[in-house]
Amino acid sequence: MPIYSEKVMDHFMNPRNVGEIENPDGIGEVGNPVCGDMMTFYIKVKDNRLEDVKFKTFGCGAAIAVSSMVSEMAKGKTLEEARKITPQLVADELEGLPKNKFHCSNLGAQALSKAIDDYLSKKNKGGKK
Amino acid sequence: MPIYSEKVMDHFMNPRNVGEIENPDGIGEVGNPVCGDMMTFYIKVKDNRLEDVKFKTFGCGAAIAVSSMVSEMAKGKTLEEARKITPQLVADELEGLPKNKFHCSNLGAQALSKAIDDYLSKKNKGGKK
Amino acid sequence: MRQVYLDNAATTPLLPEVREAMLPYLGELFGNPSCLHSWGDAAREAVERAREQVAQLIGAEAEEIIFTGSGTESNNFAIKGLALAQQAKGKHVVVSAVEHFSVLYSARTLEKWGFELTLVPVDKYGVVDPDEVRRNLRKDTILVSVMHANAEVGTIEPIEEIARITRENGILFHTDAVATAGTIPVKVKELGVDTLSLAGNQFYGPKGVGALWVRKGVRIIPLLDGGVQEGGRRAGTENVPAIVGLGKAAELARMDMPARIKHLTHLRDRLLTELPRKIERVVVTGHPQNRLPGNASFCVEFIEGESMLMWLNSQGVAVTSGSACTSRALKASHVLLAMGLPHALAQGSILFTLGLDNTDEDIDYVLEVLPPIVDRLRQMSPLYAKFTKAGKGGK
Amino acid sequence: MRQVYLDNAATTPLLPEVREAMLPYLGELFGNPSCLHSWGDAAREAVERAREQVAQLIGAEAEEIIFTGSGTESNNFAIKGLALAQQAKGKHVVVSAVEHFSVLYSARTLEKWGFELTLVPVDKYGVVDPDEVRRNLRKDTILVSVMHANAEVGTIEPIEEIARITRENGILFHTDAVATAGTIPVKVKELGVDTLSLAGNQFYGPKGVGALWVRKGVRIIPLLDGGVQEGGRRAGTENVPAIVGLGKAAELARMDMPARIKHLTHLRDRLLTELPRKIERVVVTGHPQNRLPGNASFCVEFIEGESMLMWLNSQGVAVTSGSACTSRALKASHVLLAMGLPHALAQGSILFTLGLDNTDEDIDYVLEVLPPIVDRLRQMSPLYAKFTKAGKGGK
Ligand SMILES: Cc1ncc(COP(=O)(O)O)c(C=O)c1O
Ligand SMILES: Cc1ncc(COP(=O)(O)O)c(C=O)c1O
Repeated sequence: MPIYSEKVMDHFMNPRNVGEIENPDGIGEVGNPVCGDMMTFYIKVKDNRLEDVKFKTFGCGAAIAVSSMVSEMAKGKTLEEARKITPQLVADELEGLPKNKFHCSNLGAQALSKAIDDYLSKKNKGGKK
Repeated sequence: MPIYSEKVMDHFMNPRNVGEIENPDGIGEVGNPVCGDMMTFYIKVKDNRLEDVKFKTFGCGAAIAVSSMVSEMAKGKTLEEARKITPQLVADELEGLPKNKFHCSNLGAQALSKAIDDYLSKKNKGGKK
Repeated sequence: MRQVYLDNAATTPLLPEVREAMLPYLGELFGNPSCLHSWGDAAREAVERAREQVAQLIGAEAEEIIFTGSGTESNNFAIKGLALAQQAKGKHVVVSAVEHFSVLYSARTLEKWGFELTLVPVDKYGVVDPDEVRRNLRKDTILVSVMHANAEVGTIEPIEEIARITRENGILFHTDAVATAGTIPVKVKELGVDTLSLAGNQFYGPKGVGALWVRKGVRIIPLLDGGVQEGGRRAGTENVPAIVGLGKAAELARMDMPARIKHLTHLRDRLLTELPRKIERVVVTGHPQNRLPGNASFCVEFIEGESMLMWLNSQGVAVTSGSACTSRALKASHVLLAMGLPHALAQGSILFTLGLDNTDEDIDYVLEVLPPIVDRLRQMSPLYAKFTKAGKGGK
Repeated sequence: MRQVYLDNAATTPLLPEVREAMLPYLGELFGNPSCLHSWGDAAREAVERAREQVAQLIGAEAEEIIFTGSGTESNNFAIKGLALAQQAKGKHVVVSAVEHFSVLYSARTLEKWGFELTLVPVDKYGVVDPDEVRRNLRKDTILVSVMHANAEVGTIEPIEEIARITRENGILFHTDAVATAGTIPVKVKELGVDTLSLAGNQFYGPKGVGALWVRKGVRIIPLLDGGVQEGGRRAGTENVPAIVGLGKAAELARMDMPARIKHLTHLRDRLLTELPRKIERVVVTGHPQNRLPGNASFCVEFIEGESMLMWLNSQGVAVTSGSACTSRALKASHVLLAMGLPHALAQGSILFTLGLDNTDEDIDYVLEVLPPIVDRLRQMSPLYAKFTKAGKGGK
């Protein structure tokens, strides 16, 4: 009985969208080494849609799988749709997470949200795009 | 690893000198049902020697074996010699007793001693023999 | 010589199926369930399966089962852990006078920690009167513990009725079901208790493992501090093979229980009725009907239990006298004394506890070998001498 | 795929000889050692033989050995039992900051019971400075506990020196030797301690059994109340098969120890020297020389331990990260933090603990599969990205 579902293991071992985006439209960083997990999300926005999403993650298997899953779920969505990716939805898509790892799905959704915030604040300031 | 030595088991299963003596010269009773063991020793004295020793015992394996051993050790001894049968000597003759059964060897020596006391006090009173 | 094991209350042999279930975990599948690699995964899976099996036996949820190292540990855990968790509410604890030492002395330890203890008496059959429990409850009573059945005299206690009273009063109720779980039906919801102990070696499972069922939501302070095993409530590397064995034993017990009860009850009833016919002045101890299916307990007048036990052993028959096996105290059983038996009679206790392997021939054999042993011992008993002198039967 | 078990600190497999020794006690010889009949006699004999074997392993008297259900239980028993027995004398307890949770949280429980606790720090290798212990002693200090070796970083502590200080001050000293007994020489007289814990599953014996050695004359309050098993100091039916297995494992460990140490040290030293050559920015944790023969522990910069563990597992290699196996807390190991490692580095902990079955080929395999895993994880690590951007090696 592995602690992780097959889906989690798949996303952990073959994470989608790993990397950075050059000149991203938004960056979201959450976590710190004290709590054990750190995620950085990079987004590219076009016509209010997440054209590209990438991430870098320092953390446990769940943290990596969550990052991958969030990136996959977010890609192609409008910003409003992307905001609706809740930790529970992420965990469900991953076919469950161990109780003590649930906070990772929080982090994933937060990081994405922060990247969107970052994009919006830059847009408001700079009027770019 | 039985709790009792072979010697104890032998005296327990084939106790020597079980019974009562009719018109004994002395009787010694010790113990009570609360403490778990009761012994009654009967002695017949001739020329200051224990001509016969018999006992009845209610109690555990050790109590019965001790009674048997004491009776055997006492028989034929002078009263003074019989007084020297200490609990330790009885235990040694039995090739040891479990720690929590050592008190039985006390009881055996006491019962014999009491029977001798009884004989002596009767003698002093009645001047008989 | 015939070998007849009639001491199943002390411990039972492993069923072959139980041993088979355990063996892989003494071999290849040796992992530690807390570990995150494949060895750990296999061990964790085994432990969680066992938890399901134990839960099913007593009609509980798997997550309510905490594995421990013995029935004794389960009882210590329950009594101390519940009392410590509740001490802000009150410091009065009520237990029956016939509890197993692991409950009784845990409660005595609570006294040393500043709790107050009330022992509830029993009647001559060893039954706790629920009204007695009620009368002993106080404003500051936080815990009641009454065993489901007493292993020494077989008496089954009115747990449901007592639970109704504790529930009405908002007081936690622990029951020691070590003698009943896996032997007779034990359903936590029907019993209405809050915590319940059981042990593997009482129903053909392994030694070194027990469980405490804790109703969801009931707070308990751990007895063993350390790692987060068992949901943080019982630290220490899990004894995986034993837990697997307990699970298997629970599954088998659940399936075979009616047949087992029938078999044991038949043999027990033969002993209960035939032994007193063969030997004069023998009394049955415990409740005449409402008793464990495998328990036939007696007191034989004028002689002492251990000497009977030793003689029977020399004839290949294994029995216990009083609580000899756990106390080795030289005193008469606290259970028999609580039932009002005089000391001398209580000393003559002898306990036959039947197992699945026993046959009618075993009973025949006991009925054949015991009477001459009793005779022999009575011949050397000063109490018997007094009795016969006083005019046999004249009593 | 190659299967390489490198998590022997979590638990070891049973040696075949140990399993063989246990099997009869899972079969015919199922008796309860407290019983006075032949079944009990056989079980008692087995337990007492095991007691001798364990005593010999640590140079003690058999009667000083108390069998328990785990290393955790032994530590809880020692810390709580010694403190409670001494509380009239004082209520101050001193333990090292790197103790196993079973010691640490037992000491925390003592705080709840009104005791005061001082944690003694360690240096960067995890070594307790005896002078630090001395400085922390008070008039009312009644107990000091420092582990013999830390299983997580392998560091062996200067127990003899600390014992000299506690003895001078008339203070009891417990050592947790769960990681050392059966692995390196442990002689209670040389160590000079008052109590010492050990556990079977650390040296190819069974789970579900441990022991506490208590120097003759030292008073300790039982953790488990009940029957008079283990001289009245640890109640509950003895786990006979496991105790027999522990005894056998102790005997084998005593005889084979030099050869085992040689084998393990060789493999360990290969890992300690070759891994840092294969992977940049890896640090060895624990003492460079004075460490357990089978312990090779590291922190790998920029990545997290569990993800390495999971990847290694997919390649058939079982390891542990930090104290993952007993804590599953998501925080960095308290041991590494106490040694002064920054959180991020401590998160990258990876622990190889070698066993008798491991070979040079196992080490070759690990050295082959781990570097690409580290690479892969670093490629997705934001910390590694920052490091490389800041100018690799420029640090
Ligand atoms: C009713 C009851 N409770 C608890 C126990 C304790 O079990 P153990 O000695 O296996 O820990 C027993 C043992 O026979 C028992 O009969
Ligand atoms: C040093 C030390 N003490 C105590 C323990 C506790 O052992 P267990 O979990 O088997 O009870 C361990 C476990 O690995 C340990 O390494």
